[in-house]
Amino acid sequence: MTKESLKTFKKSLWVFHMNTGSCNGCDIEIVAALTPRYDIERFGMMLVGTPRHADVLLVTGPVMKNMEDKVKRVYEQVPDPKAVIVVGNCGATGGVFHESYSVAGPLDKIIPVDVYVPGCPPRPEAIIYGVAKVWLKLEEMEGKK
Amino acid sequence: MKNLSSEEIVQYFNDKFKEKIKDARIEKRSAGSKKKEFFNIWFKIDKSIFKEAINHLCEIQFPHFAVISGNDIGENIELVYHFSVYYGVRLKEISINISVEVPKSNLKIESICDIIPGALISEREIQEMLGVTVEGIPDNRRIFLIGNIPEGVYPWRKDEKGPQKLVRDMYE
Amino acid sequence: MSEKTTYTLPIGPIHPALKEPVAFEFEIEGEKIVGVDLKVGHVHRAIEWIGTQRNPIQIIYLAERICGICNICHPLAFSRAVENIANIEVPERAEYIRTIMAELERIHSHILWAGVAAHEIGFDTVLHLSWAVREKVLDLIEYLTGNRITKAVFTIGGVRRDITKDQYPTINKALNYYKENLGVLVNTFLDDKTIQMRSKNCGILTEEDALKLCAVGPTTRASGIKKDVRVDQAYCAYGDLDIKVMTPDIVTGEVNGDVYDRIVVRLLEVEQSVDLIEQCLDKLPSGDLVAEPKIPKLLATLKKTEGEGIGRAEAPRGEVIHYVKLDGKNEAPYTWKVRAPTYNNLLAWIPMLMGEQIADIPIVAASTDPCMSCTNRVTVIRNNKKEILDNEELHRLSIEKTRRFAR
Amino acid sequence: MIVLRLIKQLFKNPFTNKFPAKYTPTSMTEFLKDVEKGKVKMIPPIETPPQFRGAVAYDKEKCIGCQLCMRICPSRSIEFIPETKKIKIYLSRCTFCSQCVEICPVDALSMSDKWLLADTNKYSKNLIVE
Repeated sequence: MTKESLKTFKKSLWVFHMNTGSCNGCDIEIVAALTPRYDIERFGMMLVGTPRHADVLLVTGPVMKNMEDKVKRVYEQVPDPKAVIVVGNCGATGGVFHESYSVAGPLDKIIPVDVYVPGCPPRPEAIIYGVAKVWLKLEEMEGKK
Repeated sequence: MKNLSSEEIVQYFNDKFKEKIKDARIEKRSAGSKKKEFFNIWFKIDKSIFKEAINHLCEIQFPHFAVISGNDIGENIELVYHFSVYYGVRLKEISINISVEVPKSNLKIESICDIIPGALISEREIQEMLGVTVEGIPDNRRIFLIGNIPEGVYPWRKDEKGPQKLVRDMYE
Repeated sequence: MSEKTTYTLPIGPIHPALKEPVAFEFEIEGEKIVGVDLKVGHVHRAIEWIGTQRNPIQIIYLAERICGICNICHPLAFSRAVENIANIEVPERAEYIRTIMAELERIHSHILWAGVAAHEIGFDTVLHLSWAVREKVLDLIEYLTGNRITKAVFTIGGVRRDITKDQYPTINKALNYYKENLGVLVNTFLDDKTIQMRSKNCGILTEEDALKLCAVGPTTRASGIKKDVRVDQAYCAYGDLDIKVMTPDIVTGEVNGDVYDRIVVRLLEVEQSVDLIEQCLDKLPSGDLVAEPKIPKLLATLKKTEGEGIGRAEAPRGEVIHYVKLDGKNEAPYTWKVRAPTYNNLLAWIPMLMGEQIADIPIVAASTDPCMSCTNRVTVIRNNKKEILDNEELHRLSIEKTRRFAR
Repeated sequence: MIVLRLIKQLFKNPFTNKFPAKYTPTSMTEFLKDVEKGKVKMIPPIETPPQFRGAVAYDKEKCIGCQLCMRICPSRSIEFIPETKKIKIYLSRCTFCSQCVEICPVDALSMSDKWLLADTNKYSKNLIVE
């Protein structure tokens, strides 16, 4: 193995997608990123069914009050090194739901967030670009080790 | 029974319930370039004949029940039941909206689940959103608000029982 | 085995759709479901309440985000309700453009659903096939409105974007693409042995149940009830168009009300939508786009208006109805009530799921198109020991059943 | 039948748009640095149509501070700065509906086609338009 490749994040990124109350707009764009037109799976990324297999937590939607503890629990279940992406503006800041009585707050008040993908919903390629940014972070963490 | 026009439906109700129908209004709208028309009927009825009126409506045709909406109008709470009849016939559908007022001192309304079982979710919703007690409801658990907001707060109310104090400012 | 014991099996609650996220609690007897209970409301976003804090123009964009997939029908129903109250006449051209947008959305939503349904029975090839076909309509939507998903073309009293003559070639190209390529999809779904085996006689909803439980949309039409707002009521341009209710007997000659029939209805509707868009483009009248182009003036008028009204529209999943009350004092509506289609289809799940096997849960639940499958997490309680069955496991069970059939 | 389709597939261009690179780069950090320097080229994303709704662009000179855009913004993403009588738009709150663009009486706002906005800070400079 060359020194160069040591710097790369060695695993394929596996992603756990969690919906905390979004309108489905972002969710279908995430699925669209997996399907032939954008095909994110060519980078070895895939959606997995449980957080314990995942490297990246992908969250969509504002966090509802009764999803608050579930998000925390899922975040703790993701093994280190991990990263969190928020897709869509309502997860980042509340967006159109900003004065709702059942929203617990933007995601970064609840768990640490690494990358924000603004858009309502973002195009699939914007999500791919967001994943690339997460890649940077994971590589950085790998480099420090 | 043959298909009634919207005037005939209003007449049909007026004949049966007379002054218990407080108000009946036909809203006529049209759309498209051929200006085809459609009708919405709005009834305001007295609480005492509520169940009977629904039964009476079922005699025209088994209606499609849409939803119950609720208004908090000060002393009373107004519940609006949305139905439609004559669906399936090209451009003949008529929407019927029956509103009934319930005083806040005695927030009770009869359940219509025995006539239209599909009304269950909507009745559970008005129970928790407005604090109206639906008598004879087959299932009286909360539905949308479990875990989100405490009991005793009714989001559709405009008075002190509203959810205003639960709002968090997200933009600090 | 004389004594039968039943077990409880909760599914959910992470369900992404609208305000109807749902958790099921099943009572099972071996593999057979004998009892179903529903829990909804985990992702209740209080949209109706937020609406009473904002002005009608802001609500349009809020209504769009009730559901990311049916984001044409909600603003449409809301603006129709407000137009009915304030007596605003929508220009003819705007009515036609609204119709075109609504039908484009139906195409994209039904094809999306077809992919999800195929995924639920473990037929992932078809998922990718149908989503690849779907991209074309998204491109068209983006070309016409500027956004892929949330179109933001509606406003009270009209539409915000025109369809001009020089856009026709692109639209026609996309429609022709669908005429050519839908055949592949339809053949895959209707003739494939595996799909037939999994979907025929599965999740049956009888006509009586559909009527009593007030089901809407393709769910009720597959059971033989002719209920379609586009046909029943002259809204937008539908009064001028040649349209009929799609029921499964057009293709199969009989109505069973099973999952297969629901697939048939949806595919028929996609074909119908392509046809409707062409009719609209032919007849597209000239004229204004909006009744009142100055938004501050419109808001001032609405502030003075008093009254209540309803607006209805046919979403891909069924009828949407919005009730709005304006009090004539505030800019924000006094009351706003939204009824999304899945709201009424929830109860229809119970008779559908009764007597089916656990492996059929995903496809039956998905067959009403509850915006997404709600089978995220399953706990099976066997002999007082909790075994967690997750989404994957349930999905695997479903795939295994397909494989058994395929053999 | 299926063989025919397979043979056809061989000669067709793949349907996938290979953004940002055909294969996983050896190091994503290096790759993005190289792109910035112009050494390698990203495969471009699918083209946006005309009138695409991307990030809002703001012409500060034209703005007269009438605050109409704030009144109709559905997500309160526009902030008014009283000292300068100008506005500040937070893209991480925006819903990209372009209603503010339409209501602006002096055309100070417009929709750009910038949409690759992912960032590590939601209030970073890239995501605030002023």
